Amino acid sequence: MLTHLPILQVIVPLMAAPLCLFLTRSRLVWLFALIVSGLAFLISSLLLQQVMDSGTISYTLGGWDAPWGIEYRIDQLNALLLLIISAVSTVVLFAAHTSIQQEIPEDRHTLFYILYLLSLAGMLGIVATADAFNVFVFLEISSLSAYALIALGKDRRALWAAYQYLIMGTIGATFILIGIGLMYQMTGTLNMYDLSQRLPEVDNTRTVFAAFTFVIVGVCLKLALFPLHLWLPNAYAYAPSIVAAFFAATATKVAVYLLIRFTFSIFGLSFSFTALPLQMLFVVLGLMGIFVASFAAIYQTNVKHLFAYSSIAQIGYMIVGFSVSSVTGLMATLLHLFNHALMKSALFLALAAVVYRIGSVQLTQFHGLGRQMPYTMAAIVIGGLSLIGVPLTVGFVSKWYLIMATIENGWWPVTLLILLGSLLAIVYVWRIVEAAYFKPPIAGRENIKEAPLSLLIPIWTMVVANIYFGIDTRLSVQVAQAASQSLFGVTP
Amino acid sequence: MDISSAVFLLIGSFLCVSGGLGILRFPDFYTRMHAVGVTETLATTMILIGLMLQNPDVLVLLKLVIILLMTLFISPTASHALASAAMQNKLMPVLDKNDANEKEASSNP
Amino acid sequence: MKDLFSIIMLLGIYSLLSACFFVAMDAVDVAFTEAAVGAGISTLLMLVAITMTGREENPSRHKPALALVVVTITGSLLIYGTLDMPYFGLAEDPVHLHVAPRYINDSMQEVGVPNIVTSVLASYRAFDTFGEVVVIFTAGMGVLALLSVVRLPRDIAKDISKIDAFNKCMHEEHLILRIVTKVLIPFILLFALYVQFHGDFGPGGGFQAGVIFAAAIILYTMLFGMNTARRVINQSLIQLLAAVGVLLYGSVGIVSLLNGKNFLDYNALSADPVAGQHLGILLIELGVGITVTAVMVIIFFNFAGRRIDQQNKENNDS
Amino acid sequence: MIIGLYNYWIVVVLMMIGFYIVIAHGNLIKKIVGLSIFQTSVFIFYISMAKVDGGTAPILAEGIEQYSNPLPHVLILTAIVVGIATTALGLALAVRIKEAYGSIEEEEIQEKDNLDC
Amino acid sequence: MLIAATIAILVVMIMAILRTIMGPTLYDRILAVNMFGTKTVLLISLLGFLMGRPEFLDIAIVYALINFISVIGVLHYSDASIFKRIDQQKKTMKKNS
Repeated sequence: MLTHLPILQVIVPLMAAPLCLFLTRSRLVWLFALIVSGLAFLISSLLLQQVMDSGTISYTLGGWDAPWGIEYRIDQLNALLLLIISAVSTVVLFAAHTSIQQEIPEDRHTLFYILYLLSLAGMLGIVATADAFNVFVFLEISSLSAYALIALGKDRRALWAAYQYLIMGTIGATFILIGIGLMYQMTGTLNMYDLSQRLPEVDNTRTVFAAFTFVIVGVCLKLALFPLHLWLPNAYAYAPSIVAAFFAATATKVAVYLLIRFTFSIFGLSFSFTALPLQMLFVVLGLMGIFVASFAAIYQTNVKHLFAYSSIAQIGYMIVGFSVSSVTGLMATLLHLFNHALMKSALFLALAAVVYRIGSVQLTQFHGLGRQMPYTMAAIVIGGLSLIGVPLTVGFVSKWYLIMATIENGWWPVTLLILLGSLLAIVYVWRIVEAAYFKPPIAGRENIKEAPLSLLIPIWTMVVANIYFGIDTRLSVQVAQAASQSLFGVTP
Repeated sequence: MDISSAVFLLIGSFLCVSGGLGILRFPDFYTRMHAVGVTETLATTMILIGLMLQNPDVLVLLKLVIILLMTLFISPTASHALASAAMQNKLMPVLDKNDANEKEASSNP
Repeated sequence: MKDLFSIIMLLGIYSLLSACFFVAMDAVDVAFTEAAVGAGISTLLMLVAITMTGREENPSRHKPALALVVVTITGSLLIYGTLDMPYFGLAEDPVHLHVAPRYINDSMQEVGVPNIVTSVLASYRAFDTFGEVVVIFTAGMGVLALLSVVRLPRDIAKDISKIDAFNKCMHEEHLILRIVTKVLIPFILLFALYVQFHGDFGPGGGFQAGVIFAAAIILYTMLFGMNTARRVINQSLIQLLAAVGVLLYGSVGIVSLLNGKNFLDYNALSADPVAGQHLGILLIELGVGITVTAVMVIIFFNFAGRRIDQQNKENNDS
Repeated sequence: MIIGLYNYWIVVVLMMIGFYIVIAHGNLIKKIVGLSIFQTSVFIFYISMAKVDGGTAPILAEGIEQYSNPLPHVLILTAIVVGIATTALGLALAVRIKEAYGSIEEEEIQEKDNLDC
Repeated sequence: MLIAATIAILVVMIMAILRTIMGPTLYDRILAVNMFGTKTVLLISLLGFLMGRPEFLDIAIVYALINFISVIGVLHYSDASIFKRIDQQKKTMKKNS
């Protein structure tokens, strides 16, 4: 069965989703989904181990060889992504049962878990596949379920946010489809590896240039890169808390993965960074993203909005690391991918706990919560410190590598701007701390209790992971380095 | 055989075009409906018979017959439903010529 | 044009026209699907939706300037991209030289199905099709999550009494429509079955058959009323059917896994490879058909059910 | 060049019409109509690249040498399904938005949201 | 002759589209769309013969079916529904009982 791990990774949650319909009770469905997600986590850890030991795994679906059939290809990069997604999903699902009791009507619970599993399977499928068109199909599975999940939010603005996301997401997906079509037209193949072999022959044509632009723009729409980010804040802020936690930690990461995959593996490094002034463009957009989003975050009164804007800023860091286009830079991006997933899932889960107790995430409602919900607030503080990049948290590790990469390249101004961006993070995190610890509790709400254990356990799992991977960086750095080196074709 | 097929096709095309002219030129809904309803069934029949005479194999012939039967079934039914819907919602036929011009002018901004 | 109704009519025409184009371009399977989906189901769904959202577009305020700029940039980029494209229709385009020749030349020996589109869809790229079924399933679940109305047993009892009243007046109204439909529906269902199982030899297959099947049910629902249809087709049963289709597809893959072959490798299903392929394609097409029918019916019922629910609320208010 | 590429240019124009409707219009249903046009045009683009002059539909029959390329057909079959799925979900959202806001015009909805804040 | 018939049908299709755009009433549009659908059925059948592979007439059958269903659907869901009368009758029946 070990040889079938790549397909099992995707097929287990995919097949589990329809099975949920046969289970009737909400609790039972939750347990089942949790087990499935745990299984996916187990498979992804086994896969990572296999890949680290023996290199890239290829798995042909239906027994047809690669350019004719669909192939799954797991290298260090996907293995890392698979691990992040399935781990976050499992931890978040653990909290789901308690959290959705208050946020989603009873009769929608089963549907919630089905859509959640489908979304998980979609993301895993995007990451695992080595076929350009298969990416599109699974992209749509994950996005369609995402739209529906976001629309399950209580507030009516959730519907509007989901609709905007649907329009933007579909435009993005259609752009990707056009790009894939143009690539196919020039090469006659859809397999990623095959494409990377055949594209260099035609890469001075205008068609390939257009294909590249369309794919990049499409991915950037999904990625919420700075000028295309407008759908993201509302989508995260009004979705059910659990959904926000899951997507904040994974959805944009998948898009970053696609960006890396398309630029590095398919179009190839030399084409990607010469055809367009991509490097310049991405540095500027990334930095602008960091600053605009951080400033926007400072002025938010809704804490979910605040963290959503902070997500856009963090994507800016990833893009800067990506555009340095050196082994260290890419490594910083991958590390930040991993670390940001840890931070954001911890933070949004903590917000889920706040919603569970007081039903709102307005900053003014946070007054005095530092004493009333000490553990939850402590988690938010540690997550916030991690966002800033304080030593001993994961945030520090990735910022460190990012700064190393820019210095290596001699981009001093960029280094300075990154540090400045971190200062902005201090401001918005401080606003929460101030509200939670230095303001008296709101009158009439003295008897707010700490969140239940079923929420605290996942929150603190993530917080501990934040600290653990901030101190013991061996695993994350090793994998990120291996992945980055293999993408640059450097043999260690 | 070929000639007969050609004749049928020609008649069918002619009926089609006259139906099309009718839908464009006639003054109000009911007359347009009349033009289409009358020509459509016959035109379809003619063209399909023309195709049947092209000498295809049995399965194709069978399918053409099915299409023919379905059109004969469906198009009058659809016309009937449409006309009765229009009638029930008090869309009045235009009765004299001045009326027609006025109506076109008023409802065609 | 401000009237959404006519816009949707024109969209239907656009869809029919593009389907004609697909036929002219030799893509018969695609034309089949586009006709059933674009002109049929999607137009119907839009119509139901606008009865709930209102027909008129607000005439004010577009933001044409920015949009025009974006569209012009995108369009000129595409035109720029077309300049180096291989010319249309030449047999020596790269598209026709690399992967496709194997499908055209060898699929008969390897899969044994004359319709190459079916053999690519259901065997070479079967996993894409699995993804497609899951997409449809996702859409069904999404629509359920968004639109489903909780029906209390009290409502259902009321509905049953309504049906009886309805049956009485039914014979007086729309006699022609109802009788024609009654005659047609068995033929439509039969035709759907033909499309389902003839997909190996001609255009057609599970997806198209599923849509036709669903169209027949929708036709019935429109003419005989939601309540009658609800009595015939159980809501929770149809949801389970949607799941069954996906599971059937997936379990074909699981069986090949258990037999030691790769996922969806039909050669594992039988000692003779071609027989195995045949069996596999038959089963997965069946799975596709079941899911598509079920999901289309779910989507339509939920839209229409929501509409009836809204009307009832309005009636109660007034 | 004109004869070789005109087909693609028309497709581009169609795509851009759809795309323009999506971004310029404020009515939610109309946006979905635009999206549908946009996607259908992309399908046409895929199908036109599959055509071979003198070829016929890729269903094997005796005495036919030249077939059109079946692979884009397969891809588009999948894409059509994705398209209808998106349309259905988008319409469902529009219906819910109408219920919640009482309007399906983008600007009115945003005004109402601003009032809420 | 096949070509001539095809051209004739294309011309009629254009006329139908014009009528759909011009309106003026809803029913004109429905009528034009219905006519367009019937002509599409014919066009597809003709195209099959023109291309020398008439075995794909299944598509034409589907078109005929879909055309019928969409006309019924349009009538059902247009503002001026033919089914309104039934609803009203039902209401009066309820009142009476």
